[in-house]
Amino acid sequence: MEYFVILISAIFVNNIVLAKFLGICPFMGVSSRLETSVGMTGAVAFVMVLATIVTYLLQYYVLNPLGLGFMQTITFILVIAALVQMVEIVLKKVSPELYQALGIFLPLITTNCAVLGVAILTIQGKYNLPEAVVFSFSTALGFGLALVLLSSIREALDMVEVPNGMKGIPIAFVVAGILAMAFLGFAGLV
Amino acid sequence: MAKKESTLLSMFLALFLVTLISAIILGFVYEFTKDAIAASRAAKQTEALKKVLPPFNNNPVQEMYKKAVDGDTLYFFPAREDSVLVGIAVNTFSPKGFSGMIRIMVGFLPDGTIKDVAVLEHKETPGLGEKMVRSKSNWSVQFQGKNPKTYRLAVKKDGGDVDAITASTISSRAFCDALERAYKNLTEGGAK
Amino acid sequence: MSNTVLYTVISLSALGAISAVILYFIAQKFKVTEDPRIDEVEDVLPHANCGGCGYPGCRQFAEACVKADSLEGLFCPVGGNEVMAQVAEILHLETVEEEPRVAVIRCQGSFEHRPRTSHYEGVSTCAVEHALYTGDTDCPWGCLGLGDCVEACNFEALYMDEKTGLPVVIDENCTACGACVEACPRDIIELRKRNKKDRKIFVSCINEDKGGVARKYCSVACIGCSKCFQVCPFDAITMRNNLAFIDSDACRLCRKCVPVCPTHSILEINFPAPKVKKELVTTAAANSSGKAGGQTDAAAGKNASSGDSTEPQNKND
Amino acid sequence: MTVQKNQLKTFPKGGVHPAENKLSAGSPIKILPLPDRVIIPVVQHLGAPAEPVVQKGDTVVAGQLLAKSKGFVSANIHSSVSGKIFRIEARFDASGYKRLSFVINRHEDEWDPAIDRSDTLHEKITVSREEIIRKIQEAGIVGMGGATFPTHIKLNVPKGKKADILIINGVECEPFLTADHRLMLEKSKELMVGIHLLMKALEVDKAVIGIEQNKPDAIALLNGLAEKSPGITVQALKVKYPQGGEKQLIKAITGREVPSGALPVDVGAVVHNVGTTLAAYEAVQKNKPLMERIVTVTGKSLQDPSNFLVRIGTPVAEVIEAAGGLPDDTGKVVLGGPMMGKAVSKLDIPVTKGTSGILIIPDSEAHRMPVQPCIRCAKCVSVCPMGLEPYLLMLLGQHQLWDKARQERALDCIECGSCSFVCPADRPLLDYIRLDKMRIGALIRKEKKAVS
Amino acid sequence: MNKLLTVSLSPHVHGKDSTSRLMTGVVIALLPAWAVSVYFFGWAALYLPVLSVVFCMIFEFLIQKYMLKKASSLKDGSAVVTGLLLAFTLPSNLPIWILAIGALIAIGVGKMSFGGLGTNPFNPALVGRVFLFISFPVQLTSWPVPKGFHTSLTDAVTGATPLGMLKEGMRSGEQVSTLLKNVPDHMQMFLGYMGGSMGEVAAAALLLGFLYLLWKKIITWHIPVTILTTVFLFSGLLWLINPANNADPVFHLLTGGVMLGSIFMATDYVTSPMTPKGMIIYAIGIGLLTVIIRRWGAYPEGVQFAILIMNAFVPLINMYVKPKRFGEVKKNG
Amino acid sequence: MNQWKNFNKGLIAENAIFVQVLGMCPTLGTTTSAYNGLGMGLATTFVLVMSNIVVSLVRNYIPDKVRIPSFIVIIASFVTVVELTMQAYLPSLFEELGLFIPLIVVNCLVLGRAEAFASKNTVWSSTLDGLGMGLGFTLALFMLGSVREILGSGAWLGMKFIRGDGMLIFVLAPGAFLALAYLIAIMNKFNRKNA
Ligand SMILES: Cc1cc2nc3c(=O)[nH]c(=O)nc-3n(C[C@H](O)[C@H](O)[C@H](O)COP(=O)(O)O)c2cc1C
Ligand SMILES: Cc1cc2nc3c(=O)[nH]c(=O)nc-3n(C[C@H](O)[C@H](O)[C@H](O)COP(=O)(O)O)c2cc1C
Ligand SMILES: Cc1cc2nc3c(=O)[nH]c(=O)nc-3n(C[C@H](O)[C@H](O)[C@H](O)COP(=O)(O)O)c2cc1C
Ligand SMILES: Cc1cc2nc3c(=O)[nH]c(=O)nc-3n(C[C@H](O)[C@H](O)[C@H](O)CO)c2cc1C
Ligand code: SF4
Ligand code: SF4
Ligand code: SF4
Ligand code: SF4
Ligand code: FES
Repeated sequence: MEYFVILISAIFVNNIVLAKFLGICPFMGVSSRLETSVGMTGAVAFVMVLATIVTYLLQYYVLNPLGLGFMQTITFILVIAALVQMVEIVLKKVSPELYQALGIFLPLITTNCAVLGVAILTIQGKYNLPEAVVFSFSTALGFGLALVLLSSIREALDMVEVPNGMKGIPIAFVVAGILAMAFLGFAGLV
Repeated sequence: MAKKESTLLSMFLALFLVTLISAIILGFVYEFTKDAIAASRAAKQTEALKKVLPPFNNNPVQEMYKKAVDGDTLYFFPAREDSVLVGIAVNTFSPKGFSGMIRIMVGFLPDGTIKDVAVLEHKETPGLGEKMVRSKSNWSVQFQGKNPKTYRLAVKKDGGDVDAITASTISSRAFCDALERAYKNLTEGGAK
Repeated sequence: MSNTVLYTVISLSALGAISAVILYFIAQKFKVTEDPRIDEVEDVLPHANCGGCGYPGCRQFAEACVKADSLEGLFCPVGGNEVMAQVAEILHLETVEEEPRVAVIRCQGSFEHRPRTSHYEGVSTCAVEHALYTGDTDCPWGCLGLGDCVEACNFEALYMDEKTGLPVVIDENCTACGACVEACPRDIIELRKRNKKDRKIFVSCINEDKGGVARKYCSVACIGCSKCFQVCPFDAITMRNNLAFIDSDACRLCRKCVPVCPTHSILEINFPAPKVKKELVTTAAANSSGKAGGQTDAAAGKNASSGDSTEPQNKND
Repeated sequence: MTVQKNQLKTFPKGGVHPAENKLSAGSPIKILPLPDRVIIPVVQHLGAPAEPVVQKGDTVVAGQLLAKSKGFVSANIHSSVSGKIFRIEARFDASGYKRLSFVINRHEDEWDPAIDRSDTLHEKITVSREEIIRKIQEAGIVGMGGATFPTHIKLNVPKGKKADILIINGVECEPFLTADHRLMLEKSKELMVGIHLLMKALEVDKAVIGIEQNKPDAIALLNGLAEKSPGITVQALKVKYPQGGEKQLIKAITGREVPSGALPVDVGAVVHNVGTTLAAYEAVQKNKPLMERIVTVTGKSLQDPSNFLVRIGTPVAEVIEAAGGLPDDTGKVVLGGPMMGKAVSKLDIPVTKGTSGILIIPDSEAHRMPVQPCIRCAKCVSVCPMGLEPYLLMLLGQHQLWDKARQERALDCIECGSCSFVCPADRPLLDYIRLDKMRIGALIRKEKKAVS
Repeated sequence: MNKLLTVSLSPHVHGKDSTSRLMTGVVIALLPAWAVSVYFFGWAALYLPVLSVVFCMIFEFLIQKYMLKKASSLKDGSAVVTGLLLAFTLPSNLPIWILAIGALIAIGVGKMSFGGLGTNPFNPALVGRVFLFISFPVQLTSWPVPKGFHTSLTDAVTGATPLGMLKEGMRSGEQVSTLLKNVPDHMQMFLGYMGGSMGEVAAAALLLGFLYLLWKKIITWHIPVTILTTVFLFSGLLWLINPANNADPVFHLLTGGVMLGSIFMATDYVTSPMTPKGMIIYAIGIGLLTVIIRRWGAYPEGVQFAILIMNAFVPLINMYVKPKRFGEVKKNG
Repeated sequence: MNQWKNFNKGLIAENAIFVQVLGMCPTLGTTTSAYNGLGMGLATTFVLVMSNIVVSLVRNYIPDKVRIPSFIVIIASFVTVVELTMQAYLPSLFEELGLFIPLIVVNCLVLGRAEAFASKNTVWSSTLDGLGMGLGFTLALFMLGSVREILGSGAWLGMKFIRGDGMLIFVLAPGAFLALAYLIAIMNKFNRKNA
């Protein structure tokens, strides 16, 4: 498969949040401010690519030879959890501001289904390793795109009077819904 | 809450033990369900075979043979009743679906007439292309009893005889494409 | 036991063990030496992030407390002494007790007492109106009534009284964070000592104009006649720039000054009304004429009372 | 030199064109009958109040110094009438607050003998540069274009900077106002001398009089005179508000852009209003301090819109009386033009050095429309001559995000009001921008204090 | 004088513009296109837009009154514009109940959920239209063929829009150049003689409306002109590279919703950027996306998606594309 | 009383979806019909309860630094159990729920509860908490699934009540977001009134 096709598909057509419903919690959680959403995108991209590489190797060099396909979930998530924890520890040291900003969402990257989802999808999609890297990276970009758009819109909405009942999460979901609708326009591109 | 100190040993032990216990449990659960899973997988295939073929009493899976076409593989399942060939089911595919690959099991009678079709795998849009699945709509019934020799396997828009699923010409086209591929390869020397 | 189970056990527990070891070493290598007490202190703070302490938010205040050698000058007005005691305990420092305070509005110029002389139109903020001119009335000191203070309050301790056009403090909500004091362009709001049962006596006016001038535009202005000053047995009252000021630390709530004020400028709040019967008539009158003005302790229902029956004397110059 | 359409200059970005309504353009300057009592505040300029040098009960003559400038940015105050000082007390003035003022009961009209009251034109400039500035300072001249910034400070170009062009602001872009227009027509010769004086004071050899195209008579007249005066030219300008704004005028005439936070001299230009220029002439050549000025009294419902020569300190009510009296349906009285003028709450306040006009607005037009939601039409953005985003500054003001407003350069706003004027949703944009500016000012003061 | 003087900050005069005047201007600018539509599609094209407007106003009124409990803002006329534009993007043979759902979504989801006029990040009419497009793909893609004024709802013949024919043909592997022989010629398309939604067919009438909007200074040229230019250049480039597989640029300009979208929908104040520079970026985005979706996407037409997608970018554009400040000091370092 | 609260709060007051907005992915991804919602909800509930129990049992023996990995492994084990069992005995449902079954592991709700509650409370409280939260989650999923099925397919629990199709968008991603948005808004209103 061409890398370009993977890229377009993962960012626009099969956007991880808007079409595949993965990673919604951080999508909603950190999208109230643009700044944090950019940081989150970086963190997710980093973890996602790293996790994909490790799980890829694990799948093809440990699980498959041993016939342990059913262990996919548990091994993958263990690897991801450990990875995220490492990132967290390192980040706290290297960039305390970013650590403060991402707050509780760093540990939540562990439970960001997008990371595990991508790891599993990579295997299901039968990508080879370079493709898997491109795929996971562009998925993260897609996540970032959706996140940045949503957060910029939410910041703009902070300035206007959103009806009480709709404030916060509901209106964010409405925006996400309309975004998802608009992104359907990319259908068929690949 | 008394927090456990994070020392190398305690960390190592805790995680090691947790994984060890999990592994043991999982291993056994896997052993226990392995056969059931295999059975249900096999059941799905024979289910599909039974659906698209006239009654048979051999095991078509055992007699299965493959043919590599268009970058993928077709699987042929000859069905016999008392060693008489009563039909051949083809596990066929089309990559032209609205959202990618579609796999269909299609059963042909020995004269090439389609007995029935069953969708094995697809990613089409719920409510649109998904209607090719029998449980969702009766659309695919139209193929029953049609012989591709006379019946043009193409949607009406393209000059064929097939009524497309409304608003899902693409899926319908892919469906026809899959059937056409099965038929062509079957007649081109697949048939015995 | 089948191979699968064996492989499962080996691979998974190996993975677990490896993860544990790697994590351990990373944790060692990148150990962060953040003072854990910051978190602890932050935990006991009220998380109002109101800035009343002088820091942008609770966390910054917590950091400041941890860094400081003594808690002097560090006070969270929202949490009050209770919270500061907790903070002190965490940090093993002495608390510095602060007198509990509460906001009071030093203006009684309700619609009735201050005739309107023009009509302001534009954004409803005191700051803007203040910059433009004296306001709807000719009093350049008094409340503009557009509620910047109410807006500034994070604790719903202020509201605008529709009838008088003046803000009212709800004593029990007030944390004395000082946001309203900061917000008022006319410096009308003061933080005063709370006293027992929130009792207070103060001059509800900040007008420094000469008596004759002040009288022209407001009937309840302090005219600087010094009567209260003379009558005060504890020297709690000072006169400056035609204005009386009662020092809340020196005032012993004797209430001698209240009745002598010819313009009812001195308010007593949360005192029981001793001579209820006798005063019934005047109380009603006083109340409706906004005597209790901006000062009614609405929630408590204990209205400012009315201890004063002297009729305003017309003392024109 | 004739004016050709394609020679019209203007500033490139933004601006509006409100209905001009120059009702009093054809009415020659009349001398207002002397008031019986004048009120002369000690601050009529930008800067520190002047310090009284006379006392209650003193008798003064017109042109006598009442208060001496105190501090660097300040200006002298002179009596505009002869009479007795009745009181020195706080009186309401145009600021909306009470300010220390001299209340003088007029008696006759006796002038300081040093003042040359004749009509003769003194064209010959005999004094030195320093002398010009000194005389202007003594005369208490302040910018009469509205900002009332003491003129002598502007003439004293700071060391290291060099002005190369004097721009005379005859734009009068505000609707209704015609004081400068009439002045240019009736005092053109004096004006030319004044320009030479200012040129000499600034040591520049080039002066440009900027006049908007809707005053063709003034353009023609001054053009004729300018042809005979080396160094002076007249520049016709397209009619566009706020062309008279200093930065806009400099941009229109010279193409130079005064950087944010900088002064006009930083780009070598100094701008003076025609009224200021005339006052400079009178001060230097005739020894006359700034004690009277031309005031336009106008309004659609006013009987007799006119231009008056008014003594400083005359109560506004009397000026209105002379133009036919206050109409019954008056809803608002504005000192200055409708775009930048200040609404006042009472009419017994005095005319001061900066009062260019008195505008009477009928009640039917005096009120604002209900505020509607911003439809983000971007009209405010497109008319802002300073390239700001008024809608955003207002939102930031409403949400009290002063830091952000500062980043968005709220302080650059010249308060021209174009944004509020144009907003289809009737939003009080400028009100909030002023709030932004006030709060940012407070922030800056706080910062400065923290630093020191 | 016994009346109190009013005191307020300057300015003390106000221009003539008001929200409702602007909205009325848009409605007037839409009239020519409406007239052409009635001429080609018959009575349905007359009453469906009216109904759409009525639905929009009713929903806005009800939501405001009973859910938001705010004063009604019907007077500002924005619901009228939304209603009209919604109808204009729909086929004239649409069942009325679908129209009603569209109006509910446009007003309820697209506009009032965010707080009403001026708050919505997405174009309400397009939210309504795309919602319908995805919900009712069958009804939304059967286009009546223009027959003339006598056509009624019942005897309308459906066919494909020129873009639809193109996409369909390309799917079945035909050459674009041969396909183009079957579509109306450019002049016919310019005048509106083709299948399509009610308001989009007549480029000529829409351009007339554009001129009116420009004349009345309701919109500026930036967005429409940039979109049209981008579409023209990009599709022209593709066409030059491979004329056999791409339609000519004029075809792209005249068909589908490009005209309606660029003149009336992309220019919606609320959902477009605030500065000329920003508008141009936004418009280039719309132009590119439109052609990309038309050429490579699943749908024959891409304008509606392109505008919605770019709507989402508007806050970012507003944040980072600032007007040229007067006297900007260049910071070095 | 107190224990009842542990159970009760998860249903409405602290409902994972409507109030805490956790576990959104399966919520949106699997609720194309009421039946799927129910299935997913119950599967999650099972994992939630079991992992809560085990976590609260071992909570005192796990060092801080490996807390999350350990909890995750525990959760993952139960998920794999569900996965295998479902594959074996409910293959059709398994197919419908697809990727989302393994993703129960990362459902923020499950780990969130383990972290926030089970790691600090007794076994019995944790069980009730898990059960309450799980049932609340199931309830929400069921509601969302119902709404989407009714609007999107004109059917409920597979029973069709209109001819033809519903509003297709509700079967697709945008409709899921929109339906959830308004459900949360309504629940907010409801909760506020009750509070
Ligand atoms: C969200 C969405 C999903 C779609 N899924 C399918 C699909 O699964 N199969 C299909 O053939 N077309 C699908 N379409 C395509 C449209 O229905 C489109 O009308 C189709 O390309 C051609 O329509 P026709 O069949 O009426 O010619 C989908 C459209 C949308 C909006
Ligand atoms: C928006 C705006 C409009 C102005 N319009 C005029 C005007 O029409 N005529 C004028 O002389 N000054 C006008 N000014 C004042 C000038 O900026 C400047 O202060 C004046 O020309 C300087 O001359 P002065 O110091 O002699 O007053 C305006 C200022 C602003 C901010
Ligand atoms: C603090 C201060 C210092 C100034 N110094 C000078 C100066 O040195 N030279 C000068 O030409 N103008 C000076 N100005 C005047 C301004 O440039 C400007 O002419 C005045 O504010 C009126 O302009 P406006 O009417 O356009 O607002 C100064 C103004 C201020 C506020
Ligand atoms: C030039 C112009 C274009 C408009 N275009 C649209 C439009 O495309 N869709 C719409 O719903 N409303 C449109 N409106 C109306 C209004 O701006 C819109 O309803 C707001 O988005 C509602 O907040 C338009 C208004 C104007 C002035
Ligand atoms: S007390 Fe001050 S801030 Fe409050 S309403 Fe009065 S003037 Fe405004
Ligand atoms: S008695 Fe009243 S008026 Fe007199 S000084 Fe005291 S407070 Fe002011
Ligand atoms: S923001 Fe300031 S400078 Fe810009 S138009 Fe408004 S008032 Fe004028
Ligand atoms: S002119 Fe008014 S409505 Fe238009 S963008 Fe500016 S503030 Fe908003
Ligand atoms: S369930 Fe929380 S991120 Fe997916």
